[in-house]
This record gives sequence, C-alpha cells and structure tokens, in this order.
Amino acid sequence: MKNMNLYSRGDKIFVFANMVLIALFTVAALYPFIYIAALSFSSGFAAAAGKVVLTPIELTLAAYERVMSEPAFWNSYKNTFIYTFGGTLTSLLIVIPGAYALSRPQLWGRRFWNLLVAFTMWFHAGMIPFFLNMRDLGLLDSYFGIIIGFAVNAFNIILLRNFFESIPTSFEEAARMDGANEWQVLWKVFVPLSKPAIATITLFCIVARWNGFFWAMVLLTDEGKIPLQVYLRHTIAELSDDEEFSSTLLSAPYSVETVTAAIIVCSIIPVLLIYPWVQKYFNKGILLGGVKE
Amino acid sequence: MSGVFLEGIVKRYGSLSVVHGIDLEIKPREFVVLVGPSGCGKSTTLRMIAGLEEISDGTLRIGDRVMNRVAPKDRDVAMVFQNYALYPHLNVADNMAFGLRIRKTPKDEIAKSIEEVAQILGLTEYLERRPADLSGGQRQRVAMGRAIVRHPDVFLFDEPLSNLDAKLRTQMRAEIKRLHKRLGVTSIYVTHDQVEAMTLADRIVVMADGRIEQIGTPMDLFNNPVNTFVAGFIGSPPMNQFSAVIEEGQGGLVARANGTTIPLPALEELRGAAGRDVVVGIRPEHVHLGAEEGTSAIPIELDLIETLGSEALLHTHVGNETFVAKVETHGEIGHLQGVNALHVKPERVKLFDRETGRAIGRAA
Amino acid sequence: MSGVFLEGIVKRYGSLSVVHGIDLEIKPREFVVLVGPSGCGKSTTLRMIAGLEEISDGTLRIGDRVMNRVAPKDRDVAMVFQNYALYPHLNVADNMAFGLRIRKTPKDEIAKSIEEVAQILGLTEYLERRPADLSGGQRQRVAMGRAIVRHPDVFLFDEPLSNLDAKLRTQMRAEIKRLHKRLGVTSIYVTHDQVEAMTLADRIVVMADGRIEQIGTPMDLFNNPVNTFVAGFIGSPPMNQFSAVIEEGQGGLVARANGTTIPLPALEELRGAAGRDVVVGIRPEHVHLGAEEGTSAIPIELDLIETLGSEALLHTHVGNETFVAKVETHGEIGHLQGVNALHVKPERVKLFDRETGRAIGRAA
Amino acid sequence: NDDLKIVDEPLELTVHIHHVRSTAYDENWPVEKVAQELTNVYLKNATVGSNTTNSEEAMNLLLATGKLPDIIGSARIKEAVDQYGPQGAFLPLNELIEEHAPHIKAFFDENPDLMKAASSSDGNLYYIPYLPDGKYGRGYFIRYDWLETLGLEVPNTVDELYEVLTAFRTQDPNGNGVQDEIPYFARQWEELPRLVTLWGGRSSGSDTYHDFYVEDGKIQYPYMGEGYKEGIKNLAKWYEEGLIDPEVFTRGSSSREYLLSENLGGMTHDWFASTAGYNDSLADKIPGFSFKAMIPPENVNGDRIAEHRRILVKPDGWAIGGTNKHPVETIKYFDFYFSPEGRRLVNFGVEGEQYTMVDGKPQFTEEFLTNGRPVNSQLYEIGAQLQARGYYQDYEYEKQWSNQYALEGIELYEQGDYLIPDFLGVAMNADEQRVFDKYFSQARTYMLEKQQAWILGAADVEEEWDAYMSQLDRMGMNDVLEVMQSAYDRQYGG
Amino acid sequence: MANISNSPSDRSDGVIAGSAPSVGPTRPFAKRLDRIQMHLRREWQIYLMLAPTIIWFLLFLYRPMYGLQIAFKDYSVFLGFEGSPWVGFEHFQTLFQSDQFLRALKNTVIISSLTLVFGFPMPIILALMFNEILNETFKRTAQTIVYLPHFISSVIIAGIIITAFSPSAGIVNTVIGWFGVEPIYFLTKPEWFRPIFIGAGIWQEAGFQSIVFLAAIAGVNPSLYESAVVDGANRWQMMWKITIPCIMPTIIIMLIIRIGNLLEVGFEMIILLYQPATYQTADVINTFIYRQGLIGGQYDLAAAAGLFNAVVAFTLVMTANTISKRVSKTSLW
Ligand SMILES: Nc1ncnc2c1ncn2[C@@H]1O[C@H](COP(=O)(O)OP(=O)(O)OP(=O)(O)O)[C@@H](O)[C@H]1O
Ligand SMILES: Nc1ncnc2c1ncn2[C@@H]1O[C@H](COP(=O)(O)OP(=O)(O)OP(=O)(O)O)[C@@H](O)[C@H]1O
Ligand SMILES: [Mg+2]
Ligand SMILES: [Mg+2]
Repeated sequence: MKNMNLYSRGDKIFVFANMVLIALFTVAALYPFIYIAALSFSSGFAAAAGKVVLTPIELTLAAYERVMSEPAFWNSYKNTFIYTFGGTLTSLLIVIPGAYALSRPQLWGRRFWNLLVAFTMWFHAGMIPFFLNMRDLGLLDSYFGIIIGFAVNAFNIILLRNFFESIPTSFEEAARMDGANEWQVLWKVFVPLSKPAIATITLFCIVARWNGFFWAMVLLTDEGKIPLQVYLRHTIAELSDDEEFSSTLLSAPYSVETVTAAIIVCSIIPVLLIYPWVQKYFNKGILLGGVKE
Repeated sequence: MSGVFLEGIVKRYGSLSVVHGIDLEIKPREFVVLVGPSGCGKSTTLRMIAGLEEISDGTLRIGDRVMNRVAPKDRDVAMVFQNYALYPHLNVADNMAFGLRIRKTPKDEIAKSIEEVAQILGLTEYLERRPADLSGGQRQRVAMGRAIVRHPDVFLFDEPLSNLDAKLRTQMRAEIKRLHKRLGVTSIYVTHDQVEAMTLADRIVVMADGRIEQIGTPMDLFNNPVNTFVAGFIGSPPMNQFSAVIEEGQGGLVARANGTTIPLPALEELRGAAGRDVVVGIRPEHVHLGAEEGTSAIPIELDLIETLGSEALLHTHVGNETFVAKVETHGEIGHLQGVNALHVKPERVKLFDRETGRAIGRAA
Repeated sequence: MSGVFLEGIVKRYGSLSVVHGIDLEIKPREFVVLVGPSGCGKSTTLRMIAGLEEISDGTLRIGDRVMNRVAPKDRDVAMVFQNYALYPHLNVADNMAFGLRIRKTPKDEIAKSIEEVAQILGLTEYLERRPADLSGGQRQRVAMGRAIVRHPDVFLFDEPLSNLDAKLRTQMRAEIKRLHKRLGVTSIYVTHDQVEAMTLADRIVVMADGRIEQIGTPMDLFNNPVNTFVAGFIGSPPMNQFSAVIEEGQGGLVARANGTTIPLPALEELRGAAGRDVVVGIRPEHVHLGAEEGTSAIPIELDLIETLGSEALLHTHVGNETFVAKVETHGEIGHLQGVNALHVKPERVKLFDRETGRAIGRAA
Repeated sequence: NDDLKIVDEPLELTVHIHHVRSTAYDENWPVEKVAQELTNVYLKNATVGSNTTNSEEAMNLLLATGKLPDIIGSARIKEAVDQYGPQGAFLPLNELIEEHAPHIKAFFDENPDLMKAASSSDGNLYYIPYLPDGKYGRGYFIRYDWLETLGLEVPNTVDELYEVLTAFRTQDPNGNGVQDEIPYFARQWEELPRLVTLWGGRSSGSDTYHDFYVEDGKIQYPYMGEGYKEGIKNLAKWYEEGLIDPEVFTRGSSSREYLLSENLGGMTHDWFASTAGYNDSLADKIPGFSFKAMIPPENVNGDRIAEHRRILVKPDGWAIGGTNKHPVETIKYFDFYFSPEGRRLVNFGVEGEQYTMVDGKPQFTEEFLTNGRPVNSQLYEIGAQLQARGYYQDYEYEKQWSNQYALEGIELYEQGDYLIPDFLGVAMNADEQRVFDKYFSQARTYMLEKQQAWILGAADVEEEWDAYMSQLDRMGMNDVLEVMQSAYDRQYGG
Repeated sequence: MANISNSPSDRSDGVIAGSAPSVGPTRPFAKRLDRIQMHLRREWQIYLMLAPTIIWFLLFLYRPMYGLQIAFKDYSVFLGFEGSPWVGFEHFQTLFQSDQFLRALKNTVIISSLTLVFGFPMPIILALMFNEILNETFKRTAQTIVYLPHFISSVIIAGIIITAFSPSAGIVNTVIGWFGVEPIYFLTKPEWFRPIFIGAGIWQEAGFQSIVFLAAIAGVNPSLYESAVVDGANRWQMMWKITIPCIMPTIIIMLIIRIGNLLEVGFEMIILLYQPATYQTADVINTFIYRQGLIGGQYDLAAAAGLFNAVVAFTLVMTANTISKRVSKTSLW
C-alpha cells in the first residue's frame, strides 16, 4: 500500500491531517536547533542578553573561531568518536549474544538470568561504590575503562531479546537443518533479520555514548581523554565569568552562550548524520517472503 | 544411506498429545510418503525426525544411532519446510548456498551445485532475487533447491510441491523420483496430493489423528484399504461409502441400502453374514455407464457434472447419499446429461464393518 | 452481482514489466479460473483487481465503475491470500469476524455467519485458537473462511486450496462450487491444480509470462488448445508433444517423427501440407494399450510405471522423446510390464505449427 | 634569596587541587615554578575527579579512595574538613601554625575572628582559607540619565525611591513613547528580597543568600523578623504596581544585559565591578547612558544599610592530608604564600612577566592590562589567584584593572560606611549538625515558597504571618536557631 | 545406571530418554546429573554467549551494590562503607517524617502518572503517525528532526521554555492574548507547572522515544495490511486493529519499564524550571533529595531514598510483569 492513489477519500483526509500534524510537531521540534544555531552565529552580547529568537543577531563567526581554534576541542571530538565507536562496538559484541541467549527457550534459568539483567534497571549502587569498583578493577582514567564499564545496558538487552523472540522459529530451524551451530544461527540468520532492532540499540548506544559525560567526568583524570560533552562543560565553566566580574566579557565577540551553542551545533551534526543511516533499517518487511505464515 | 526407525514415538505439547505412538521402519534408500488429513501430525512427525521437536517418548534411530538427543545439524538430514522458511535477507543463490557454506564446502563446488540445482528447478534467472520478490511457486522451488544441494543422508519433504503448477509439479515429481533413483537417499515425504503419494512412494503411511492407520505400497493401499478411513483417504475422488445391510439375494449375498441392491463378491468372511451392518465402498473409477458383463445397475440421480478433460466426475445421489462416479468423456459431455444408472461389478465392491470400520475380507 | 472488466491491464515494477496487457471480460456471476506457470503474473493480476497493487496501465471496471483508483475497501471484493495473511493476534473467530466488525455488522449476525462458515470449513473446534497454533491446512481454511463470511460482490481466490489434503480439497472444491451456485458471486480464482481449474471454472484463462494465451470453457481448452503452450499446460499429465514432419502416407497424411509414423486426421488445413514442420500432440489419456478400430501403433520403450490406483502412468520414450501414457490398471500393474507399443486414433492427434506453436485445424 | 627555602633537598609533595577555575594542579604554572624555586618544595598532581566541574564531588571521590595526598586544596573544603578532620582525614593546623608559620600566625593574630570562623567544631583549624580582600560587593545602581530626564534627584529615602521608581514606570524616561520601563530588576531574584532592608528587615547575613545573621550576639534568621514582614508587604505592593520586573523570578542572568541594552531597566542591586562596565559597553548604543552607583536610601528607621559585602573568609582553601609525612614542611610551604613574596606571587603573578615593582608596589604591566583579555582569567591561567589555595588576597590587584565607575561607586560607599557585620558561619558538632540537617533545609524551602507567594500576590503576608511563624516553629526552626546559637557561642564566645 | 551417566555415547543417552520417561524416582540424582550433562553438552554454546553479559553485570553492576548498605549507615566517605557506623532505619525515618518528603512523593507520583498517561502514548502516537506518511523524504526528514531535541541540553530547552512562557514576550502569552486573555506568569503558577513540565518532556523526548516503536512497526508483516484493506479497513482501523496489536509486546515492555520508573522523575529539568512558588506541585523526590542531601554530600540519605525508590519500582514492576504475563504473554523476564 505504498500508493496514495488507491486510498479512499477518508483515508486521504486522514493521511493529510496526519501530515499536517506531523509537520507542526516537526517545526516545534526543529525550533531548539534553529535557536542554538542562531545563537552560535550571534554576537556574544546579543546572546547573553537573550535577544536571539529565530535568526542570528549581529551575525558573527567568532564563537566558531573560538571553538575551532582550541586543540582541546578537536581532541575531545576525537575522544568522543573513540568512545562512541569503541563503546558501541563492545556493547554490540556483548549484548547481541547475550540477548540471543536470553531469548532461547532452552536456556535453563532463563527467567532468573533475565531477572538478573532487568533488576539493574532499578537498583543502582550509587556513584561512590561504582567509582571504587572501577578503581579496584584498575579502570580509572583509561579509554578502556569508559568503553567497557558502560558497555551493557539492561534496556538494550531486553529490547533486542524481545525482537529475537519474535522471529519465527522456522528460520532458526531451517538454519539448523542446514547445519548451523548456535553462533551461525545468531550471526548469519538472527542478526541480519533483526536489523531494525539492532539499528535501534546501536543508535541508543551511540546516542548514550555521544551524550554521556557524567562518568567520564568522574572516572577520567587526564584532560586529554575527555569527550566532547565534558569539554563542553569545562568550556562553560571556564567562560562563565565570576559573577562579580562578568562585564569583563562584555566586549568579547563571543560569550559563554554562543560558544556553548557552537559546540552543541558541532556535536549535533554527527548524530544528525547517523539517524538517516539507522532509518534505513526501519524499512518494512524484513521478514517478508521468508515464510508462508 | 541409513534407514530410519521410529519406535513408539510420541509428541506432547504440554498435556496435549498430538502424536500418539508411531512405529515405523524405513529401510535405507526407501521412499516413504506420509499422508493424512490436515492436522493429523504429519509435520510434527517429520520435525521430530529432523530434530526440530523434542521427542516426548519413544526412540528414533537413523542408521544405528539413537537420535533422540542429537542436534539437527548432526543428523545429516535435509528438510524442505512446509512454509518454505527461506532466509529473507539472502538472495536465492545464497539461500541455497547457506548450508554448504556452513559446512565449508569449497567455493567452486558450491557454485557448481547451485547452478545445477537451479537448472533442475528452473530458478536460473532468479538467482539474484530476494525471496520477497518471488512468486509463491518460485519460493517453494528455492526451498526445494536448498535441500537438494546438500546431498544429505536422509531427505525430509514437507509438502514440497504444493505450490507448484501442474506442469512443474509433474516435472518436479519425476525429478524427485529420478533423483531418488540416482542418489538413493532415504526419503520421507509428506503430501496431500494423491498423485504424488501414489507415484513417488515405495510405501505410503496413512496417518490419522496422530496414529498410523495403514502402511503399504500404493497399490496395496488402493486395493486393500484396512478400514473406511484409508479407503476414503486414498484415491481421488475418494471412495463412495454408504451404510448398508447384508441380505440374501438371488445370486448370493447383496447389500441393500437406500432402496438399492448391490451384489457382493463371494468372500469367505461373508458366509452367514446376512443381516450384518456394513459400509459399502465403491470407488468412483469402478463404475461404468453401460452395463457390462457381471455388472449390476445402481439407479442414481445426477446432480452435477465436473469435467476434467478426458474424464468427468458425476456427482450423483443414491437415496440420500451422495455418490461420485468418474467416467470417460471421450471429448464431450453431452451424453452424460441423461445418465440415471451406474453399473458396478461385484468384485469391485468393498465391505467394511459398520462398527469398527475395518475391512471385511481384505485380500492378502 | 457485477462483472469485472480488464482492458489492457499492465503491471510494471519499476522498469520490469510483469503483466503485459490483459484484456478480460468476466460476466456477472461467472466463475473464472486463472492458470499458468509459476511466476506468470496470476497473483499480480488478482492483486490489481483487489486494489492492492496499482494498475500501471489500462482500465479496470467492476460493474460499471472504473476502479483503477478506488480504494480496496470500496471495491467490495474479498480475497483469499496465497500466504493466508491471518492476523496473528486474533483467534480464528476474530480473524473471520474482522471484516464484518469493520463494516459494523450486528453482533448476532456476525456470530451466526461465523458459526455457519466454521461448520462448512470444519473449523468449529478451532475457533478459539490463534493462527500460530494451527496446522498449515487449518490456517488455509481460516483464510478461506474470512473471505466467505463477508458475502462480497466479487471473490478473489489465490490458490486457496493448495494446502488442503486431497479429501478436504475435493470437499472444499465442491463446497466452493455449491457456494458459487447459491450466492452467484462473481469469482476469480487462481490455481495450479488442473482438477480445480477444470471442475470449478465456467471459463479458464491460461496465462503465460504476463499474457493471456487462451480463454475458454474447460472442455474447449482441453479439446482445442490454441497453441502448444496451452496444450501442454491443460491436462495432467500434459499432452505429449514431439516434432514431426508431415508426409504423404498410405491412407492420407501422416506425421513422421523418430522413425514412427502417425496417421493424421483428415483436416482442411492440412491439404497440401506435406513436408510441413509440425509439432504433434497426443494426450496421455488418448492412447490405448491394445489396438482398436482405426488406431495405429506407436512403438515405445517403457521406462517407468507410476501407479495412481485405478490408472497408471507409463513413462516411455519414442526415439529420443519421452512419451507418457495414462492407462487403466484394473487393479494390478503386472500386465503393463511388457508393453512395447501404444495405439492412438488419428482424430485424437493434434497438430501445431512448429514455428508459431499455433494449432493447425482447430475445431470450432 | 635563600631564606625562603624550606628544605635543602628538593621535597616532593602530592597535591589535590580542585576549583572550578582549575580542576587539577598544573606543575607548569609559572607561579608554581617560581614557588618551587623559592621554597624547594615540589608539588605533584594527584587530583581525583579533575574532569568534573564540581569540587565537592571531586573531594568526595578523593576521600572515598581513602588515600589522601599530602595537600588537599579545594573549593568548599570547609565542609569536608569540618566533617572529616576530626575523623583523621586532615591534620589539625593550630600547633603547626603556632610553631612553624609565622606569617599565618601573624595574620590570624590580627584577625582572630577569621581564625574562629575557619575553625571546626572541635576548635581545631584544619584548613588555610582563601581570604578575599576588599569590602564592597554589591551596590545599588540607578540610571542617572533617566533621573535627569525626568528632573528627579537621586532618591534618598525609601519613599523617594518609591516615587522615583513610580516615575520610571509612568513617565517614559527612555522616551520611546511606551511605558515599557522596568524600574527595578535583578539578575538573581534573591536581590529582590534584599530590598526588605529598606523597611528594616534582613535578607541574609553574608554573601550567601538566605543566610543567618547575628544581632547582639544572638543568631537570627532573616525571614522571621518583623522588618522582613513589613518589607515583603511593601515589595508585594511594588510588584503589583509594576515597579519590579514582573519576570524577576525567571529572567535570570541575561536580564541585566537585556534590560540595559534595550534601554528598559532603571535600577538594580549588583556587583560594582561588573555592573559599572555597562557604562562603557553601552555608551555608543544608548546616548547619555549613565548607570551608576547610589548610596543605600534611608530605610524606614532612618538607617542606610549595605547588607552585602565581600565575605572575609571563604570556605575554600587547602589542608594537609592526615597521612602527610612532612607536616612541618607543608605548613611552611603554606606559610610561604602569606609571606610578602609569596603573597605578591599569588596575587600578581611573576615579577617581570605580569607586573613590575613601581614605588615598592607591584604594578601590572601595561601590556598585561590592555591585551584585551580579562585580567582575572589571565591570572588564573598562570596559577595566580588560585582559590583552592589558602592565601590572603590583595585588593590592590583588582583595583588596577577595575572600571572607573566601579571605583567611584565603591568610593561613594566607603565614604558612608554602611556596612554591617558579616556572619562568618559556625562549625557545628555532630549532634548539632543532625538537628540542623533534619530541619533547616525544609524550613527554608517553606520560607522561600511563602516569600515568593507573598511577593507575587498569591497570598497575603499580613494574613498569613502568624500561621507562618507557628508553622516554622513546628518545622523546628527554633531548634535550628538553638543549635546554631550553641555552636556560635562555642566558636566565637571566647 | 551410574556408569551410563558417565558414558559419552549418544546411544546410551538416547536409550535413557527413550526407555525411562520422565517418571521413575529410583535414582533422581544420577538422572538429574545426566540431564544437566546432556543439556550442557547440547547447549553449551548459548551459555557461552550469555557469559559475557552475566559477567559484565556481576562485575560492573552487582559488585558495587554492597554500597547500598550506606542507606542504613551514617556514611562517611572517609571512613568508607565498612567504617561508617550503622544507624538502622534512621534515614528512612528522616525521609518519612518529613512533610516535604511526603509532598515530594505525592508530586512524584502525580507527575509520573501524568507523564505515563500523556507522555507514554506520545511516542507511540508519533510512531504510528510516521507510519502513515507515504512520502519517504518527508518522513525521514521529519523523523530526523523530531529526534533532535533529545540532543539539546536541558538548560537550553529550559531557557526556551522560560522565554516561550514569559508574560511579556512569550509566544504563549502572545497567542492567548489574541483571544483576549490577560498575560499569565505561568512559571510561578503551581497549577501550570505540571502541564508545562510534561509538555516539555514530550516535546523534547517523544521523537527520540518513538524510535523503539518505529523499529517495532517495521517488524509488522505488511501482508496483514493488505488483508485488512481488502476486508474494508480504513487507515484508522488498520492502525488500531493491526499495527497496535502487532507492536503490543513492545508497548507492554516499555510500559512495564516505565512503570518501574514511577518514582523516578528527572530532576535536572525540574530544577531549571521550578521556583519556590511552584514547589508545591513541582517538588519531587529527586529535587527534594538534591536540596536536602547532595548539596551536603549526604549520600546515605540519597541512598535511602534510592533504595526506597528501587523497592517500590521493583514491586510495581513485579506486579505489572505478572499481570502482563498472564494477560498478554509478554513479560520482562
Ligand atoms: N505448538 C503447538 N501447540 C499445540 N498444538 C500444536 C502445536 N503445533 C501443532 N499443534 C497441533 O498439532 C496437530 C498436528 O499438527 P501438524 O502440523 O503436525 O499437522 P499436519 O498433519 O502437518 O497438518 P497439515 O497437513 O495441515 O500441515 C495439529 O492439530 C496442530 O493444531
Ligand atoms: N515486488 C516485486 N518486484 C519485482 N518483481 C516481482 C515483485 N513481485 C512479484 N514479482 C515478479 O512478478 C512475476 C509475477 O508474480 P506473481 O506473484 O503474480 O506470480 P504467480 O503467477 O502468482 O506465481 P505463483 O503461481 O508461483 O504464485 C514473478 O516473476 C515475480 O518474480
Ligand atoms: Mg503440516
Ligand atoms: Mg501467486
């Protein structure tokens, strides 16, 4: 039913109304981005005074010049990529087999294992114990620590596990008849068939990594290893002048607002590019044609 | 090649038992066809042999290994699934190559096998397509192909041809038969199709309701069904069956039903059977339009004529019971319109006990 | 009831054209069966009529409304899908009730309809089950039931019976025929099954490769195929075809092929055709084991006997060409072993032009 | 200059430094280089959590590891030393100062109250605080050009102030034909209740908002007094009449830039240093713009009160870790920054780089002052003015780069001496702390809720006052005051 | 029997299964051992697959959980978990004796419930709406855009909201002004806080949260729509009768997880948006703890609240899960 021509009148109205609503929501959702983009191109004073609404006021590239001229910015950008790619990869390598195992009816203690995983969604140890644990494991201040320490997430496992459970058993059976062992069933059949779900959790991993800063702040000492979001926080702290002296920045062409906005714009662009890639896998009918229901 | 041996095989889903204890010996290289009504447990039995369903009870052996707990992949059987179960993310060639790749068959060998099988199945031009872009029949053929390329020890077919057109089906049927001749692979084949069952099988197993009703060669089943169920199941259209009472007639015993008298064959078992309640069975093919030597007439009323080409089916009724006759058309059906009686030879009439449904006087 | 009219219907997927222009008039209350090899576009045509695929070109009318752009739900057609497309989250009863509920049929009426239809289809005891817990055949029946309960203007069936067992299939076939008689709903039916096509159709449409090859009543197609394709497609097993050259023989023209001479019918069109390259077609049913009046013998070598019960198929060859014959068994096949010649009447021999494949001397 | 050498052999000490300005110690700070050379003490960075911007978090992480470095410097270190000093995490400094830190000792001898303020409940001093210099923090600023336009005088009393603000509101001083002026605004809404001082109330006792204050040796809470009630009543009236920014609670930090640059704001109460700057930055945009300090108007009791002043002692500073093997050397090192050389170093940076000596006084170089970058930022970058370090600030450093109008304003306030004594905080013992923790936060929450509701006109202060007071009683405010008092008496009583 | 259980031969294993069906308690232990051994030999691979996940959870999430004990201790970071003295339920008492905690608890539940009612369906609705868009370009662009606000920090979002609801210049007051409504200072009105907060949450997160459902919708078999359309369903009916039932398992899982977060309302946004004037409706457990505890480093109190939270969450989830399992066969474990 890809074609509107075969829609009834009511459906056409429905689709149209739907489109209008989506458009409205989209505009609303676009606004924050437009706003920070405008902010990033505005003068420091205009931004600090909150005059920016829709378009840049007193257009300037000063904020970008300030941001891009900092080697630390590029370094943190690089780090974010390392954490994002490394983290997402590690995550997928652990989560996919884990979710698969948890979805198998023949797994003994399946309920228990699932509970063990789900439990962690509500019981958190807290910051200090986690920090000490990471220290005891020797994972402080290392790329590896950040990557492995946050590799797995109960929510993603459950999401993927559920998707695996919904795949018709026929595919698994066919693969087994073809001589596949568990690993082959997983990687050659389930994974390709779960593209939408895997794309989703991949996206979630990427986003969590991309946005994550808290633990990086706590666990990292070396400034050379911080990700973009921590750098952003440093910059904000650095630029937000003591309230006593804030006028010292009055004449600067940028302000904490514009620099922040510029960093956010820079940090959003990669995620903007990722999503369409993920969307590709949301196409319908991944299982189509495989089985006669 | 190995034989397949089922001893008291039972399948339960929870407390629901769907296969109640099957004993079946399949000799090496034999081609056995399972038939039976929908839902009788054919697929389930096949899947237990494949290792896809756990066997609730009983012993399964392939060759001399007990297979109850052996993983499917170690049983060296190939299966064509009723619902195809193609890998939707792979194209036709890759679907067929899957099993071979898993087994690390050399690349060129895979390519050769696939080419060959695609040729046989008429899939050559679809090798690059995904299952979603194929028609139903094309998908079915891919499913077939996937099993064939693997050269396994035992073939399991779950209605492999049900979606093919008549021509292709005939062709594939012959192809399977030939393949079986050539490779001599033990095969277990589930089908609904009379013709397939009759033509392919060394032996046919008729199942009903999770049990085996009869095992035998096609002709054996056709000629000597052990009970009304098998009689009604083998043969298409099915054997006409109606209740009757045995009486003493002029030339011997007769069955009387619906105001009709049908002379019976002279069988040992019928001696002194006058008054017995029976079911009379007459195959549609075994009636004639004109009287022949030794036939007796059954007066009928014609309801509907179905033409099949050189033959036609006459849907008629005898009293309240429907009666189907299969007769030659000789190219036209005009002369069939006026038919009001059918003729049958006594030796063609089958008798079954009304209570148990078991055949009376089963030859051999 | 409305007729269905297709004028120059074309379907393209991107640049790939799969239906090339179909003209077909289906009269109100008519039962038309589409047959053709797998992948020839039958399902696609049906789906265009249903409104599931856009019509790339041409006009579709149902009754007197042009339907090209009318939504499926406003066409008042019901369809049984080749892949069933049952709603997995609904039980059998709800699956069948779906269309009725959508149309706000009163509750009690729905209940009644479902009960009735479930009865017909033997689904009464499964009404509470979900599709996942049904066997293949049971699902197929639910799909059928879903269409039947709706009492639409036009029925579209895409191989509805392909997964039923023989007995049920025969029964359902007759049921559909009866239903059609009773309701008189215009029906378009896609099938692979010869028997279904021949028995159900008022007219059969033979398709090949996205085109219509021939339209006609079953007997018409059987007796007078317009070309080798139809000849080969209608009838099961298919008509034997082999290349021959027409020569002047003793009693008239004969066809010579593979060292055999086959006397030909005396047709107008053959006058002066000596030397012409033709294809000779002989239906398996039209050969006899013994010589009869006016038959001529074809020497053959026997390859394989397939028994079908009261009949058997003799797979033979004449020179290099395979030749299949369908003969009566009279309950045993022993006497068939020694067969070395088949007999055929000249009037049973069909001739086709070798180049075009078109029938020569087609009657009427 | 060898007399500053603390040890002969170079001594290495580990250090944790965490302050929002510098979340780790940098051995390459020029200031440190000089200090190392002079003292022969070398610090080695051992900061934990240096990538968080929250110093308390970093401190807690550090403490949790259980391995403290020799020196711990942090913003808000006082809370940590108060709690964990007695548990042994930090060394008490009193005796060490007495014996080995002449400069520090001299400073505290001169300012005994500051010593008390920095001490913990057990009477020990566990950290050397950062001690800001300079008196005045915030002052009243008003648009002199508007006053002139409307022919008004600088308001002298609360009533005159009312009239001036009313005139700002109604008489269109910005001359755009619309009554869009916002007579009184504030970046922090807490500067609004500050105005209760005009009716004899109090809003805080220190530079922290909503803090306690001391009156006649008695700890008081500002939001419980009659003057406060009176003030709130009037502020509600002012708010209603539009004399106060209607969005004062949500406009936030941009309000000053926005309202001034749009020529809308008339008066505020804010930092001298930063507020005065607008006279320069807006001079081109708004002809005649003149936003200058005015002395506090006389309140209803005839007093002029500048409630806010720069705090005298900060909870920031540094301490010696409990496991430090060289406490003596460390305290000597601390003392170095109280010596004239050390103090100059930490305030002005490196001689010859940032400053030169002119007339025996440090003077920032011209280049340093005019290179367009904020002076304070430049100093932070070289490790000077590092507030995670205990040192005594020198107001001179700020004076040299302060805006002329700010200096004028401070001068104006200096003349009158409107300051009232600051509350320097108390260190409670565990029992007192427990009572305090239990009640205070919630009671304060309640008071703030009421405060806003009254100002916004959602409720009436007159009507609710009695119920309010008794509710506070029920919420344990009196217990809170009691434990504060006992802590205060212990700490400052002597 | 005993030596058979040690025999690796498939044959003898098979015989056991065949000849000694489920009953026969003669040698239950040996039988069990055999069963385990058999099972592991057959399925060891899935345990191998599971291992990294479980090890990870034990190592990184369960190992530090001993820290939860501080909920019952007077925790001193310096003395550590072991060194800090036990105080029993004191922290819980502190919490429950406080009116403001109870108010925060109430507010949390209200805000959470409202979010559940309004915020939970929004991503689903959005996903369903996206599913109805035919134009791929429009669909993809819109999807990409609605997911963007998730990446913009709460501070900025809060800033935009504050501006939008400002009485003088805010778009909201401007619009209602057209209808003759006096400007309202929304952000100081307790009755407006919840709608604004929940609306903001939807605005910021609905697009991102809809991704899960978009993925679920992608898994729906398209032939069901064909079947339905021939059955006469319109788009609306298809949405209700096909799409929603088909993605129900996902919805239920998400709902259960969401129910578990009933006492978890993110405080970042609330702190940015609330005012003392709106505490009465805006103060939630997390903001309460934030004001009460973390400012003074009171990890123990926060841990107590967290533990309380978790226990409630777990009870709710258990209940929801059990109900769901019974009703819809979908469950979290
Ligand atoms: N998972 C299951 N739970 C309960 N019953 C089931 C399950 N799977 C199948 N059945 C039932 O078991 C019986 C046998 O099913 P099976 O698929 O073997 O039938 P079949 O003979 O292959 O039928 P068909 O020819 O229609 O495919 C059917 O009645 C079916 O409903
Ligand atoms: N989406 C598609 N894109 C490209 N080709 C398609 C698509 N769908 C079907 N086809 C092709 O169109 C042709 C006609 O398909 P259709 O399903 O109509 O065949 P059919 O006659 O119904 O066959 P069968 O009897 O096997 O079901 C086939 O060759 C098929 O491969
Ligand atoms: Mg089956
Ligand atoms: Mg089809």
